[in-house]
Amino acid sequence: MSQRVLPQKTYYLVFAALLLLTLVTVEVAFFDMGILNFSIALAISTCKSLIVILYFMHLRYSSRLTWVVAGAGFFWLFILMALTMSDYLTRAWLSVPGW
Amino acid sequence: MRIGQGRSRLTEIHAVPAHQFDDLDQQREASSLGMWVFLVTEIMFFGGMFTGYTVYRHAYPEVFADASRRLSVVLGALNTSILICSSLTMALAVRSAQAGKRRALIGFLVLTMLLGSAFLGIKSVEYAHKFHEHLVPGATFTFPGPRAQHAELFFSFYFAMTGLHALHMVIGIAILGALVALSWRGRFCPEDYAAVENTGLYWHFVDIVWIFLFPLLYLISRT
Amino acid sequence: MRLDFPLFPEQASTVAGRVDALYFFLVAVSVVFSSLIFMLVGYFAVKYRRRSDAEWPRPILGDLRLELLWTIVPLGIALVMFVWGASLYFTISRPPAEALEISVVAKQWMWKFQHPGGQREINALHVPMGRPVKLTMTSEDVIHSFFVPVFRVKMDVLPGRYTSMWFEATKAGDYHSFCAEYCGTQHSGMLGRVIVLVPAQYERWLSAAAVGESPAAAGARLFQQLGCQNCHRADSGEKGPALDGLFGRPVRLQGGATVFADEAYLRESIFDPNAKIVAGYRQVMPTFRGQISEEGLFQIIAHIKSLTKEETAKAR
Amino acid sequence: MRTPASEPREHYLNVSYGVRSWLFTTDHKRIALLYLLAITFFFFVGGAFAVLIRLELMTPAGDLVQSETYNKLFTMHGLIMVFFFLIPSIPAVLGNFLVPMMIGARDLAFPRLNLASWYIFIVGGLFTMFAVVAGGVDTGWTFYTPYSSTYSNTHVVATALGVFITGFSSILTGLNFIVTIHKMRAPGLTWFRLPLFIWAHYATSLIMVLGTPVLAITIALVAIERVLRIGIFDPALGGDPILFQHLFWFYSHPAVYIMILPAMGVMSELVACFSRKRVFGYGFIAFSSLAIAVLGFLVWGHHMFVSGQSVYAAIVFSILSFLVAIPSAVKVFNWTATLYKGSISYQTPMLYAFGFIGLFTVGGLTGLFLASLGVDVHVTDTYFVVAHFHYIMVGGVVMGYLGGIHFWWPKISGRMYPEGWGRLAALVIFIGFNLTFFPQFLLGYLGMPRRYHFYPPEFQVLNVMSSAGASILGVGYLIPMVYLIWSLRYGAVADSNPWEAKGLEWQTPSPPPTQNFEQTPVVQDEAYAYWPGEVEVD
Repeated sequence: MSQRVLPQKTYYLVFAALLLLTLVTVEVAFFDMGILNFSIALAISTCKSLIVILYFMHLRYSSRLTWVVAGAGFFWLFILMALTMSDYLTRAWLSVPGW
Repeated sequence: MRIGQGRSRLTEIHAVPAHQFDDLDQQREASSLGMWVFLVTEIMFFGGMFTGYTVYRHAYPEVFADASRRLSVVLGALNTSILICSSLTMALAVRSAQAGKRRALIGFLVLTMLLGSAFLGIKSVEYAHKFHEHLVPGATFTFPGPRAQHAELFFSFYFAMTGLHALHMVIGIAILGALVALSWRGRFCPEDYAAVENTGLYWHFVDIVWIFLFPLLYLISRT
Repeated sequence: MRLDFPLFPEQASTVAGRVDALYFFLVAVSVVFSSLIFMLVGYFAVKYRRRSDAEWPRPILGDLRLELLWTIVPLGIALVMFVWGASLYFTISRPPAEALEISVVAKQWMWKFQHPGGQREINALHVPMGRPVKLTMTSEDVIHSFFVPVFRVKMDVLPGRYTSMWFEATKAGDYHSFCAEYCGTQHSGMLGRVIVLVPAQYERWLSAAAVGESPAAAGARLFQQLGCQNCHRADSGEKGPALDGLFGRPVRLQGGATVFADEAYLRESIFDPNAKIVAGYRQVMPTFRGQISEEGLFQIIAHIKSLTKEETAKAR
Repeated sequence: MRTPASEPREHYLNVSYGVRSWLFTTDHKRIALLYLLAITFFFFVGGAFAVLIRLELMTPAGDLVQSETYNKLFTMHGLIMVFFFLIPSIPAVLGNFLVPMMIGARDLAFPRLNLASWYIFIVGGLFTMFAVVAGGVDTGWTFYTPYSSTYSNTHVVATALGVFITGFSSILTGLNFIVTIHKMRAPGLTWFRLPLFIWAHYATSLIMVLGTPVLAITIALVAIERVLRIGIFDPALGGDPILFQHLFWFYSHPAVYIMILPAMGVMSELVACFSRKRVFGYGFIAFSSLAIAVLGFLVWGHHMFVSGQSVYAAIVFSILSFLVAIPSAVKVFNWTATLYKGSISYQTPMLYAFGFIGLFTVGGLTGLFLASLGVDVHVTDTYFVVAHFHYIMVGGVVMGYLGGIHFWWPKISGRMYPEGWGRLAALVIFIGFNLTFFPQFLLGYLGMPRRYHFYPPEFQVLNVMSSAGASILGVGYLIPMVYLIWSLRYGAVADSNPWEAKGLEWQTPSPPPTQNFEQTPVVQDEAYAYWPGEVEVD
């Protein structure tokens, strides 16, 4: 737990950034950019959650152990998704001649 | 002055660690670590559904985009903003607890509860719309076009994911209510406010889940 | 109780010997390692048994060289096993091009087979010796798994999807086939026979079991009945792509992607026509899900395949 | 410092009496005993199902029970043994009792949460037992869709709820251990002075925390799909049954390591104590536990080599599966090397340790057959798999559990068990086990599929051998049950350290006081300081 009291200004800045990013992500969705739409939406969500974790949840001021714990959560989620998708993304390969 | 004295007396009383801990620092670190580990389990809990969503969105991209357009982007964005506001008030509540400002703490906690309830209110309006439009998976589900089944999958995930998220909100609001009662009785002080801090972590986590749910469900394609 | 029981299954396919070879390699490695461990534990346990209660041996911290040795040696052996197993798996997963194609529909609790000549069988499968056989399989309900121990091959049979397996029998005989994926009450009753016949006997069996209509012919009839030819003709223009020469070729899709026209693609295009639109065409085809049985679908696909064969023959 | 037996000394067992003092206790030692009672009950329920299964398989025809019943028997045997015995066995009983004591703490970090875990476990157990009593469930413990979600006519939802709820008990136990091991260690107890039992429990807790939630949500989705008739995993409704298998095995393969890692932790303690040797290659054993915990999450696809999964994904999963075998091999080699130039005594716990090393070696090596793609195609879903995982789970986990129970019984109960009976039981179990499960390897390679109610007659002899072994094994398990209960009253009184073992738990009286230690111990030495000169523990 962080004992450090952050200035109120930090919280308001984070808040403003979050609202702004929400606006951007909604706006972007109305333009057709193919696969980019998905990537941008995901990137914005990642940014938003990062600043929530770092400032609202005080991870930035927490011990290294807390960093490791938080990182492990996302890493294991990545394992679950990546290995599952490794099946779905390569299923059609075998029937392709030459593979 | 009287309140201040009361608080300092209370501080002395409850600034005693539980029997298994040597001191307050150890207790504080343990409870914070415990909360973070709990949040990791929550990531994996939602993670199973995010994985399922990813698999089917990859399999049926056009249908998912079509189905997604049936959700109200206005209500979704409004709810996102409300949840962000509630995260701000929650963060400020924790800050007030850190600083020992009891009245501000209670105020921010109540505000957080109100914002959380507003979110759930809007969510239930959305659910009602879906119900009227026969977009609730099950026997009554109807979706135009030949690929209704895959649209039903989208709505299955929509309801499962937002439903689980809403359940977390309900639990969060209940915990906030308990915190309000406890802080009313002066239970928290700058040396011991772990419950507030941990509830804050939980609330922000629920916010983060929504930060991902919103674009994945509402914003697949709006063109 | 039969006392002349076997301890090892017969080998009756081309891959059986290769699977057994890897199996014996694994057994050998296992025997070597487990005897090493058992002998060391036994030897130490006797040699260093406690002789007096006051005995406190000198500590040994460990030995980096030993640790490296028993990390790297097993790793090396494991990699050999991996490469060997993976290459075998590729062989088992990729049917030869000229295989005899038999369609399999599983349901609780029976196996239905149809041969290219139209012969149908239930819970028994007659195959020729010395010729690769490819099974294209699907299920009408839950997951099953087709397993022929003497061939050393097995593949799950899934509802809503095609899976395939192949074998080339090397020994005539009457063998068991099992359902290997638990599928409900009569799971153990989904026992079947695989009868391997020498080619001459097989020909005799084929003519004895003949029904007159091949799956391709039945498929052509279904094709007519369902009105497929209204759009899918060589001269149908914009309505639908022609199907002659489609099977086994790459297809360009809307959006630039390319798919390979195999059974799975045809199945999807019939049951979920809007999933993949061929470049230059519109979403007009309705779904035929619910209107065609799994067996009927196999027949239509056989018909579409036969169009390709005619095409190839004409080109020659 | 010995307390004469005649002088009543206050300890955790006699500090208070009455049912309430147990049901509302927050003492980790008492909660461990609550778990011991609960899992012993489940062990014998699951065992009874196993007895019926083996009886049925004596003859090729399905003559003892009907197919419906047989399918319920193996399903409930698997469910109860996996979720209600094997997963909680060592962590929730021995781990609960010993983790705080081994690190010199007064209790776990969250004692009330610990009690809550037990109640959650019991509630989950009640749901499952309700399903059993109400008519059972026949999906197989793996709940494969669409059979479980659409076709089965049995009590799938109640069972799924039971498993879902029990999962949270596991999660909370893991969370409690992780925080305790991080934050509650006695002064001087650095990470590399921790007993390997603690490292193993830390690794197991990681898996519990990271894997169990995925199982919970997956099982919940199956239940929802079944109740609401939606098609998340049912291809008839647009879903994909393979996705269920991915999500299920993401947890259920690592769950094997939840079970085996604590048994490996017990092994390290036993081998060190009964050969009076520092564990050979401490660091390698410690890190191999973590390596197993991490790599264990990357191999689940080897359950699906013939499922219709992509061939390329199968190849990735195959090589990763071979990699996870390495740290297990490293452990076995290090235990063997620990015996070298030791002073080895053959007391009961050590006999179990010998048994574990032997059976785990066989179980581990036969795992390589299943990781090898080409051979797995033939042996998957046959009795080969059944034999393999029983060598790991019964030959490994149950041997480790019984060895640990015997080793710490004096500490837990304050009494010694009868040594002669102990050795006899260990021998009977070892013989019965091998006779039961070794023939199943042969049956599997012959091609007998698992979960078969009746089978072709040429498989009968091997099945009869297996059933005969099972009857010996069953007797073997009853013997400790009897003499351990007997010893509570008639056993010799144990002193604080009957095995002359190292480790903080042996420095406090048997049974320990509620606070575990009179004073918080200060650690100045490594975990296995078995060497001359410092024999005496004050």
